[in-house]
Amino acid sequence: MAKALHVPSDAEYADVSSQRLLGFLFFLISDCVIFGDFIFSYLYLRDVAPVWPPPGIERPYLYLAAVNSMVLFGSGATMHYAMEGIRRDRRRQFVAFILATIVLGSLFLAGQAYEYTHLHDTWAGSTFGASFFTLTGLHGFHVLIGVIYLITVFIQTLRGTYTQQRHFGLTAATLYWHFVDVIWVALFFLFYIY
Amino acid sequence: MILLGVISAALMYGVAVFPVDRYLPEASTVSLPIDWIFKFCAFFSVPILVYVNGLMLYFVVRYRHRPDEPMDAVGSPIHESRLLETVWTVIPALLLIALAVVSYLVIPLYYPTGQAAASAVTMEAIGHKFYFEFRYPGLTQSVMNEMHLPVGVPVTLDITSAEETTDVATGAVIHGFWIPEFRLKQDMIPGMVVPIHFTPREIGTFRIVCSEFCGLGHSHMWGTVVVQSKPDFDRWYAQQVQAGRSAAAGVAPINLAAGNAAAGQALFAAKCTLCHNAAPFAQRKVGPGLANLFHDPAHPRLVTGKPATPDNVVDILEHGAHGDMGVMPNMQANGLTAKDIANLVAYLKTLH
Amino acid sequence: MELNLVLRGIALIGALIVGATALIVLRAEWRKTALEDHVTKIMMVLLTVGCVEVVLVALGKLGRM
Amino acid sequence: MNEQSAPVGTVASHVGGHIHPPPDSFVKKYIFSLDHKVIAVQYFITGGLFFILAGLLAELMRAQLMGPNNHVLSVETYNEAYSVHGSAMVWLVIIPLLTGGFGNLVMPLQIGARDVAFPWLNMLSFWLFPPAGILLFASFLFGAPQAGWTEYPPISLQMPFGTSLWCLAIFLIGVSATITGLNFLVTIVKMRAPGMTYTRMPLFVWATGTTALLSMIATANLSAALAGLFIERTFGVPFYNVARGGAPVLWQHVFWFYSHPAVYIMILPAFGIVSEIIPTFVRRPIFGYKMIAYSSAAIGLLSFMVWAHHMFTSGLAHWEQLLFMALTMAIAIPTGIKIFSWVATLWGGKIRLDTPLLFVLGFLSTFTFGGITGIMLASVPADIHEHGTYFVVAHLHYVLFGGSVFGIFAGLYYWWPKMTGRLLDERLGKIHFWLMFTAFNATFLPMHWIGLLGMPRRVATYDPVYAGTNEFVSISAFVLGFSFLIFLYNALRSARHGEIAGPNPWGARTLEWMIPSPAPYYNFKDIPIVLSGPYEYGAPLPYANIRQDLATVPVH
Repeated sequence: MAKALHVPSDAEYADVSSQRLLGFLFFLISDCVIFGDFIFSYLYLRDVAPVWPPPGIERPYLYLAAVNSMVLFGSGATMHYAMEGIRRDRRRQFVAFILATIVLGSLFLAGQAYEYTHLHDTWAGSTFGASFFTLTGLHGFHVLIGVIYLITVFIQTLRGTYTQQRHFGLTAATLYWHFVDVIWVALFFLFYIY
Repeated sequence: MILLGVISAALMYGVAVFPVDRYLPEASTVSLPIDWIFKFCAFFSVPILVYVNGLMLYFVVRYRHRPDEPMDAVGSPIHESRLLETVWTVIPALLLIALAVVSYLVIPLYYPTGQAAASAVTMEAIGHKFYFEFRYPGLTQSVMNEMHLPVGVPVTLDITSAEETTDVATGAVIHGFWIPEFRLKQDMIPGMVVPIHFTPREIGTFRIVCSEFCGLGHSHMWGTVVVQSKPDFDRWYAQQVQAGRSAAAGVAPINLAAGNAAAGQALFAAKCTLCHNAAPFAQRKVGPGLANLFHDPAHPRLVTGKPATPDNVVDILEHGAHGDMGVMPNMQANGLTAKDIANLVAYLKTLH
Repeated sequence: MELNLVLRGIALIGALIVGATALIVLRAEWRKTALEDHVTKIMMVLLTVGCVEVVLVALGKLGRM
Repeated sequence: MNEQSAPVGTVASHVGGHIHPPPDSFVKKYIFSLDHKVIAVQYFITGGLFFILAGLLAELMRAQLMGPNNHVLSVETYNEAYSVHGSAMVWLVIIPLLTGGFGNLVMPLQIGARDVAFPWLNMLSFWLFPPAGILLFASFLFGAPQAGWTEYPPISLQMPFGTSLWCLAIFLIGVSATITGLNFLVTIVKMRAPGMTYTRMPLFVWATGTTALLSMIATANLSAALAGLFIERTFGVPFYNVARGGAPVLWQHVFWFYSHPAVYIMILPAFGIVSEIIPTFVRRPIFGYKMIAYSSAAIGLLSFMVWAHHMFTSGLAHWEQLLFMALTMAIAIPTGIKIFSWVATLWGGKIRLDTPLLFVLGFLSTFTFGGITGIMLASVPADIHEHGTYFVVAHLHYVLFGGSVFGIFAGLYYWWPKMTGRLLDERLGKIHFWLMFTAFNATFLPMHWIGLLGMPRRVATYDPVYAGTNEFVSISAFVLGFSFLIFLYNALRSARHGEIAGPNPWGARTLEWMIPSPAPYYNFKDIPIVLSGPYEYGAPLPYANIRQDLATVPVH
């Protein structure tokens, strides 16, 4: 029982964090592979199709997606400053920026929902729809998880779980959020530009 | 070492002179270089196998821990030898490069590239569940399961799979088109046409085997390729042209009254049981059970939507049908004659 | 078509701001060497690429309708 | 708890030094255990059960193939049997036994750690595995998959609900393997004992590390591919169905992009086991440590670039065929280096021909043969003839059975004392080996021949010209099945009658033998400090913080 109450020393915390950080990065790599698989599928199906997008399929509305991308990229920047707030022990900066991140993330999801409901194509409708909805849906799911994750670490921070020295949970959340952003860079290119 | 060398040399000689043709005829022009590559691999594999196994056994015996040696005796402390390691990296690498180069030279031989392809006859081979269809230039009808080719004439075969229906459950599948005696194989992939190129060089009848799992009938999906002399082939081709004309004019009449139920039962066992049980409707395989075909109040209509009468069953046997369970091949695909159909219907009538 | 212009304007201004921020962050992070800092650098570079995409789309140079 | 004294000096803050509290209830100790050694045993038992089930399926198949036009099984059941046999052997037997079993049992001990980096994830990985197996075998109730372990669409889209269960089962296994890979990789990178540089790691750790990387990346891809197949089957989302614009060959790409690395996931740990056993029983340093270690890494890297060699008859472009042929031949070179190095290690040793080494020699013989036929399959024109035939069936069994399964048995005989504290019976072990080795070759060698002559794979019946050979193969397969009963008897017998092993019965020098057998839950009382490589037979032990009086002499 004494073990369970053991408070790790700073050195132990650093060791465990370094393990967890590496593990978390490996998780992101394998997540990246999952996106990579569906991106490969998209490019392959596009390559074998005689015309693209398939006849009768409209592409989603470009400029809404551009604004939405901007919203998501902006949340990446705010998340970075929230993290800086913790690192420099500026609580109010942290609170302001993480709330901004959560709001921007939710806005992105709302924009995505609007786009989904106004598209004529469906998931099972065509090969374009298959790739589009699978990839953006998977990404949207990641954003949703990310928003929940951010809310969780926000509450944890308010309760004092994380400090200037010990904040691995926040580091992981930040990396995850950046990862979600960066995946969108690729998806935006593939579905709206390429 | 010397003993192993002798064994290797003997086996290598054996590989080099091995008469492949006696066991599996080399019946197409490309079969020769392909067998050569196989022999090339086998030839250089022999010393590797002999030395790995032989040295292993020799070392185990020669360097065994003998009872009179102390328990803590240890072996040679040598860790590595640059020279040896270089040798066994470089030699296999060179052999592999040689193999890659040879393979590279052979690949174009069985794909229609360059001049050879220009002079070739182009045909189509289409995989169905579970038979092969062949289309010849100038023939109005397809030839099922039995491909005829003239010896010595280059052929380009466009290989694909039939898209039977657009429905997922019964739709197209991948088959494999393999003629072992030709050493040729190409998957028959729906939505893709892949040409292969070859020239038959021996007269004879060879097997066509489906080499890619395609469903219940896969194990039985066999065809034949008949390689004939040019005059024989021309005679066969003329018959086909004639048959095509008469098919266009109308099929030979089927005399149902002359049907023999016993002959029909044998035929059913040979040709139909792969997909149909002689049991009630619900005991389906690929298609329904056929026991109460003409007397089933629950299923008064056939897959074509017509009433279950002998004439309408004949229609399905002749022309095949596309249904929600699968595809019923037509009489050419099933290899049925007009008389066979009469016998089958007579047999089906006896089932209750 | 009004809507198009409004959205393009928002996207352009937003992306320029975010892109500039990402570059500033990148510069600030550049000398740090911990594992997560390296990852942050990569992420910021890619974020900048994303902002360039959006800017070009807003200017009408890229993108498919 | 007194034994768990505070570790000393610099070691205290080392990440390998952390330890979870001792298990205090039956459930925590044996069921939801966090201890890597208990989890390893759980993998062995579960994987062993699936091995028996999948093996019975194989025997049923051979019964059907005793003669042409047999009716032991219906065509459907036969198709289901080989599909589930293949899937189960790959995903429920070989991968879990080698990675989950041996990786868990041996790797943390060999790097001098007290557990893996994330014990809780390790437990989760294991507990994803039995449900996956149950799902896979439950698919028989709903019409099991029939299109083989590769489940090529479009045929797999046309099969009953069992194929969806197959997708779910393999998806779970995929998640489990990805987590294990991630976990092991962090463990190896972060938790090695002080002084254990990468070039002082035992070769099994090299192999496990490479495997972990492959599992992590390739298996994530498999999960995505399976998700694609599942949503296409369930919701009609068009990826692979031609009629809807999909491409069946796409599945072949994404599937083999996993499944070729998976071949190395299945063989690299066996390479590792072989590299451990050979120096122990030959009593001399392994020949070419660095070449063996780096060739593992090279194989790992190259294995991601060779997947399309399974698709030479799928209508690839010519440049793709050439590229993949060249890369496939390149991967043969590091594999060859390993084999030659192992044979060279035998030179000049003091060889003790105990059962583990016997299995390793069997491995060398059969795996070399499988490697050679692999090169024949790598050459595009030769593969055109051999693809999809019994030649391939023979080749893959020479590699996966003659390679991985021989490796598994070698490892079991070798580490059994570490796992249970008791030795397996030598005489029974030797009988097991000779019977298994002979029956194995009698079963699979003739398959090369009938495959070349024209017998395709995945058929429930065949041209009667192959009847004689098939009958011989079937009888050999039954003998092969029987040989495992000897092992089963030996294993059960050892629980009561097995000789007490002591910490180091074979006189080996890697760290797992420096502690009692079976290992206590905290593994190392003090975290050892490593001073040099593990295979210096004849030199003093290269460890500090370890009891120096432990014998490194074989006890018999």
